[in-house]
Amino acid sequence: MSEKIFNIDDLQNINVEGEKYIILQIGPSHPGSGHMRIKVWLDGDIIVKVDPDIGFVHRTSEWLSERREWIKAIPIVERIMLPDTVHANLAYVLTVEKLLSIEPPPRAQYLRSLVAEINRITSHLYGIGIFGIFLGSSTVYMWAFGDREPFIDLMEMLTGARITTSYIIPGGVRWDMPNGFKERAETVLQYMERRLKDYEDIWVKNPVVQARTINVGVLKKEDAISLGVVGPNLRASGVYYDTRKHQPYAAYPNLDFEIPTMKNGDSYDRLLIRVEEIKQSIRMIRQILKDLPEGKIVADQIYNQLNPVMKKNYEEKKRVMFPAFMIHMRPPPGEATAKVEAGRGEIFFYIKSTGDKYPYRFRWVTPSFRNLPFFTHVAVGHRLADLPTIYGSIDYFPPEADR
Amino acid sequence: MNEVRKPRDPVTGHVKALAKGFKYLVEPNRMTLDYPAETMKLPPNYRGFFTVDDKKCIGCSMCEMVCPPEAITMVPRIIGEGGKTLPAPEGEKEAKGPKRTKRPVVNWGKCIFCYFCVDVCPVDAFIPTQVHDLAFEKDNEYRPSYEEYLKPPEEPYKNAKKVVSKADLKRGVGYEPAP
Amino acid sequence: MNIKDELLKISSNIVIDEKKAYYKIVIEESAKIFDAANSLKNLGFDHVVSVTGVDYPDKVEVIWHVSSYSVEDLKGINLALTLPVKKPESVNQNETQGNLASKRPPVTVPSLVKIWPSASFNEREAFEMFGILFEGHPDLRYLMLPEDFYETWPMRKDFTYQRAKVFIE
Amino acid sequence: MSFIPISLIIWLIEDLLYLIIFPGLVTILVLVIVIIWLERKIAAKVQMRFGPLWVSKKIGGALQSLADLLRYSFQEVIIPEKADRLAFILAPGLMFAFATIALIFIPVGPYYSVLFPSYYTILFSLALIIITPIFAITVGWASDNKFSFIGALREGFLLISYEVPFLLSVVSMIIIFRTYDYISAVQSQLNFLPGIILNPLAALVMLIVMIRTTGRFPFDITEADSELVLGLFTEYSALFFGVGMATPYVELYNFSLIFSLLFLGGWWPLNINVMNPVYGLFLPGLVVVIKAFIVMAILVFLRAVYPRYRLDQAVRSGWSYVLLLSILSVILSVVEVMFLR
Repeated sequence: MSEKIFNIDDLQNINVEGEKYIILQIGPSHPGSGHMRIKVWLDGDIIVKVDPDIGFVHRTSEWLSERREWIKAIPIVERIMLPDTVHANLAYVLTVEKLLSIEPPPRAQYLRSLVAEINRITSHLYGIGIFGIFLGSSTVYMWAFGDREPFIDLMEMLTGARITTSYIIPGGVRWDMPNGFKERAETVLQYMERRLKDYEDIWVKNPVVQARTINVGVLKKEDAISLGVVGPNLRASGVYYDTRKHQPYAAYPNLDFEIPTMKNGDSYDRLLIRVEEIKQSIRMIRQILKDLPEGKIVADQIYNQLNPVMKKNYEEKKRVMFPAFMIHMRPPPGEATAKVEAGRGEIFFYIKSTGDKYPYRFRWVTPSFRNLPFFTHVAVGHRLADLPTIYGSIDYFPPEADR
Repeated sequence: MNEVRKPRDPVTGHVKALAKGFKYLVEPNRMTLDYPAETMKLPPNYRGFFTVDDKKCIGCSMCEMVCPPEAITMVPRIIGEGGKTLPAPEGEKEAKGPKRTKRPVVNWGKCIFCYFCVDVCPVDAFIPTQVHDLAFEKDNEYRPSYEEYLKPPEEPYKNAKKVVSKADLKRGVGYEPAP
Repeated sequence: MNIKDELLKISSNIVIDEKKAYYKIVIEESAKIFDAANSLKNLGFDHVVSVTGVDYPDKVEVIWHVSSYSVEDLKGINLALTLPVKKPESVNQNETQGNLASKRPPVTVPSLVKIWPSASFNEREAFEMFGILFEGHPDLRYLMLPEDFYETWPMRKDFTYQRAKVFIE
Repeated sequence: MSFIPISLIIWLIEDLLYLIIFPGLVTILVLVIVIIWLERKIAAKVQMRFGPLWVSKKIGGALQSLADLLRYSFQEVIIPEKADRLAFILAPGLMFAFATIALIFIPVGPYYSVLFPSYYTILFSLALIIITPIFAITVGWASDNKFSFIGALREGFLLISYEVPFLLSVVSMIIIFRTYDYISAVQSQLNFLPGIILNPLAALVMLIVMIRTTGRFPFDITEADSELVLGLFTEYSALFFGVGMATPYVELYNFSLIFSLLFLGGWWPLNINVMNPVYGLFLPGLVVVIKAFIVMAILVFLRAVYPRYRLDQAVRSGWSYVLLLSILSVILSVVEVMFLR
């Protein structure tokens, strides 16, 4: 019902405020915008032009990583993608492994996919929670953040830390799966499936939510492709693309899962698709737990460099310690790119190494940065109250977009 | 699979939403923890505060090199009898004696608990603990001296009930006393 | 459709490494970048993933990483469309130190926003970090950096900085 | 002094006591504090968490809203430089005042009559209740902030679109009871059916309008915090903010009293006609306030279930569905009166 009233091109010259337009600065510290300023030109209640002004949480991750050893980029990269750390860690390590041409053993591949899928569920629940409070429903916010806890407990049990796990290292993973993990994971998955039914009534089928999200922020298929949006927002507009299927990595080639896609690409589809993806992730975690191969959890090039104390530790406590190679890692000169499908979309890495102790060029693009065109192109013509809906439906996370 | 969207029917939607809200109003379930009285029992490999074993450490400063936020600094020490080290007198820092060595000290204000140092130590000299909720009042407390750093950190709420979260199927997250 | 000879039609200088899924095509002069981009778009590369620069002592390499959402067998490829550009020598040599733009002048490159709309935000970031002026970009403003970093091109290798004393030292 | 009759003085003191103690200020403050605490406790319970707890742990944090009130009264008063000073200071006070004045004409028992017995109490109370939103708009206008200005516009839109249905639903009840006075309305309910059965449509419209005017979810549009920081009260601090935030709850108390008088049969089980303060006012008053409290609890429970509507959706449904429902309720009551009598 809120079709496009204005054409973006002839509005470029609006920047003066008068009786006709109000310039509203939904500022860096505003309950509805996170750490970014959204300059909105309002004609009454209708949005005429939106100019997102990002960069308030720009933490120069690229600049820092170009002046540090290779292993030290893992904590930097994780703290940028905070609710979805494992995918950032995985993307960086895949690129470094391409430079070093190391292949992790199958058990490590499966453990990587396991942690990635658990993190996808926590990232989607984080997105649903934020979407809920932007629409005003504090119950969905509290439920979503509460339901993240059992999955974060699983991560804690497996990796020792709640969110910034630094679990994946070039060549494999750092800890093996403790015993008792499989049963615990099974109860958590069944708990989540039961909870998804409760979300149906309070969130997905709630008439007020449907009224607020159906036909709001419609992004047609061709626009989604030409604007280059990513992740669930892309699939909600009907584009059949998922990096796990089309550029497979870790254990995804031998996991069977579907990619849910929707037709009309409005906020309600973006809401539905996240619930579907949680179900797919639960299905994948079950497959991983069922056929987890035996064997080493770190590549041989690294295992042979462990000294006797470290080898004893590896045999007894299944804990991978770092040989000196980890600090003085000097990948041969070359360039590598890698893509990983994070919860919010795909992360892209491009690293150029000149055989030095530090990477020569460290470039990476996060999903939220590529979802920015939603503000400039999709939000125009809607009402002011639709801006938080669109912001919540694309699961935008300012620190991740600013890098 | 293309999800076909079910038509909107507001009436049953309202009734179901209110019923679900009422169901959770009446059912006795709780997700949050009464923190100081109950604390979670953490898994064995939880990455909390850690100290160094004075005798085992060989002063190779690998941990100082690998620490991403550069939180570890090496302190000059002298090896006393029985392997324990004594503070090195300031004056003769340059003198190269067989007894001179270095020990790591962690600045808790910078540490991010990634355990790179614990994993890189060739002699596995770090002793991890599961204490994670320490609070420091004064400014110099989170930059301990070597002697303070050696004392293992102790739990702030020792007499709290230890609980483990159980993903109870019927009643939500819930907690039960730790085994 | 064999990707190798498709790219060869566009430009001879190509680097392809199947095992590492690394594809690179180099365009020598900036005049030819526009129709190279057009033919890539007709080939099926329909959106830009990232635009960045790589700073060398004598030249700046501008890289557009393009990929495809619609064409089936291009979905697995991230093609690096690179354009090396010579750095104009700085106007006043005698300037001693500091990040003055006159000492490190920006390079100018044609903008590809008209072909790939998804490149608009990426190009703004490459502009403020590397000093690459994209001609024809409708809205080339600073995106993330605050005022005191204007025209200092912080991601270039010759960016001088003092190491700030960390507060919890 | 001596020639003024003693009964006049007693009568004056008696009325002052009603105003201040029972249906007046003290009950309002107690109920507002309890209902704010109850709202946060219900929302917490549905969201599987504790809710306010630490202020007075043994009684479940019941004194939390009192602690908030104290906190507000000690905060520093910040008045923006370009704000319209007089309106900025007076508006919240007037808003709270007019919300409480409306209670004069809402009787909680047959004996209740403040200042002068009148037979038009329904009309007086409605007139006073409708004035409160006007001061809400001045609050938004006076604080010279774009967000509160938009909040004031929204309050204006919603105020107009939900006034007509509100009055029509009360008119349809007046038609059935054929009186302008709550006491006789309740009398006729006592010896016949309670209002909600007589005209359920009017009850539904009244509920919807109650949710709208007091800004409960899903109509929390003027203080929509994810769009306009705090809506009307963005620039306010200290006691002004406390009073401003408490006014919707006082309005909620008024509306629930009117709802229980007109639709739930007032002091329905106790069929008294005794004219003395204890039986004629205190006992029936207790029944009415308990019914009003239940209605408030139901409205407050909606916060845990619903997000909020958009402004244009609320205004559009105001002028279409709710208006249609209220017209139908008037027709229903006319048909009832014609055939049943």
